[in-house]
Amino acid sequence: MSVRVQAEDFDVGAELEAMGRSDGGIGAVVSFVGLVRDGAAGAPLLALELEHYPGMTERQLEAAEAEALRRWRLHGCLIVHRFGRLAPGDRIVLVVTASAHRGDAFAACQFLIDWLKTRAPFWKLEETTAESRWVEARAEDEAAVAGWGAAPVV
Amino acid sequence: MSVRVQAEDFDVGAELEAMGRSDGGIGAVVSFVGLVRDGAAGAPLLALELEHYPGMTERQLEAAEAEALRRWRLHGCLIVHRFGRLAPGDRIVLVVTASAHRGDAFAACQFLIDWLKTRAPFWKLEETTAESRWVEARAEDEAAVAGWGAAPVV
Amino acid sequence: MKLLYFAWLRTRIGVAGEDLPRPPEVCDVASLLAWLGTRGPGYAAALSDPALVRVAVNQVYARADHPVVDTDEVALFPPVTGG
Amino acid sequence: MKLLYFAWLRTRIGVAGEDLPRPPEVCDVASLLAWLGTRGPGYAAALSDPALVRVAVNQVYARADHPVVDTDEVALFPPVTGG
Repeated sequence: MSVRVQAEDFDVGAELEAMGRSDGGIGAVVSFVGLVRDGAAGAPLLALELEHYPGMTERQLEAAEAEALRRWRLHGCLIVHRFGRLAPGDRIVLVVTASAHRGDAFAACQFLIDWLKTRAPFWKLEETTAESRWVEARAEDEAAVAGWGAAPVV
Repeated sequence: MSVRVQAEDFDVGAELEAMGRSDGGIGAVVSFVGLVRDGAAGAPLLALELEHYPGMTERQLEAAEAEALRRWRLHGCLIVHRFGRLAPGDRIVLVVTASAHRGDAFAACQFLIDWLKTRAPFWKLEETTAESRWVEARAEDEAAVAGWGAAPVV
Repeated sequence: MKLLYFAWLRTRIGVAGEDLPRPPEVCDVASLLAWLGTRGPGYAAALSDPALVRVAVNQVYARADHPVVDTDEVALFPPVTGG
Repeated sequence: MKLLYFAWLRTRIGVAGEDLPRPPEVCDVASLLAWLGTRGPGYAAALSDPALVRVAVNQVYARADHPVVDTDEVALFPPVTGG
């Protein structure tokens, strides 16, 4: 059960391997990797600058993890989120969940990324060949987290 | 888009890396790894023997993949399933899906493993310190795939 | 017909597969299973609970009324447990 | 009060944060935002659409009626877009 907020990249294979080996009762490991996607902005993307709120970020991610552990039977849980300047195709975020059977791991992983997208204080600045533009929040993301019955952020 | 049925282990990190790099429009990569779980049988597990039906296995997995591609907007899809003799903690199966946004990748990944668990002709023989026992199908697995509106197997 | 047996159906019947001439009364999956059940105690034990027998004809899942012809590959197996 | 601004709220206001003495009329989040909006055109522009302003008091999301005291760390930012 851990949360890391860092500028450096992470090693997905090593994280999944460590999670799977941490507990003989694990039958299912689900992961989500978020990547810097090109094509979202109108012009070709040069870089993505990820700003965050140190301190509050960790608190929010730890709260999300605690909520997931309360809701599902998890044998393991990991959230790693990067900040700083990233290039197209770079990894941004990793969420890993582990459980005896797959239902818990899938639900918890999806819950965590839905929560993170709408609660964790990160902001994306897209630098394209045309301009620098703050990414706007997606209404779908708020709808997704509302589907879990999570209290709205005012 | 590919399906592999093999005795050898697979490299999850390399597969996820390759998937993420295959297409600049990918923003979300979801994976499921199934592991040989100890504790399911009454006595300590020594090994799991995975039998399959060569030919039909590949056909079923390819049909599942085609159905996932029909239902969701995917930029990539991979299923790797092992057969033969495995030890506790060993990887059995990998399902990876990639899409622009996370909803498609999550749904497709869960659909594929639900389908695979109830349609792909694999059978598990558990060897414990006490006995050798064929694993019985779980009613929850049939319920899970029925939830996707997939036709029942007679 | 080419017949294939998997998992505990295989261990109960005692062979992984066999080539058998199709008798005239076998025309579909249901009549094939009924006939196989008469071939010996291993077959009878393997097929005693029809709810636990899945059938694939030429590697595609088949229902009880699916036709069976001489050139078919017919596989019998219990509910699958992969993944 | 310690004030922190993030993303386009930071760029519009022009600083990442500041320590400001709390005026007597500021007692909660709503009165803080109203007062900040009068501090200049950058503040007014940043706070013009209240639907786009999120507030955290001591690193926890806070509603309009949440109290604000001298020792608080209050952060203002737009809807988050991580992940």
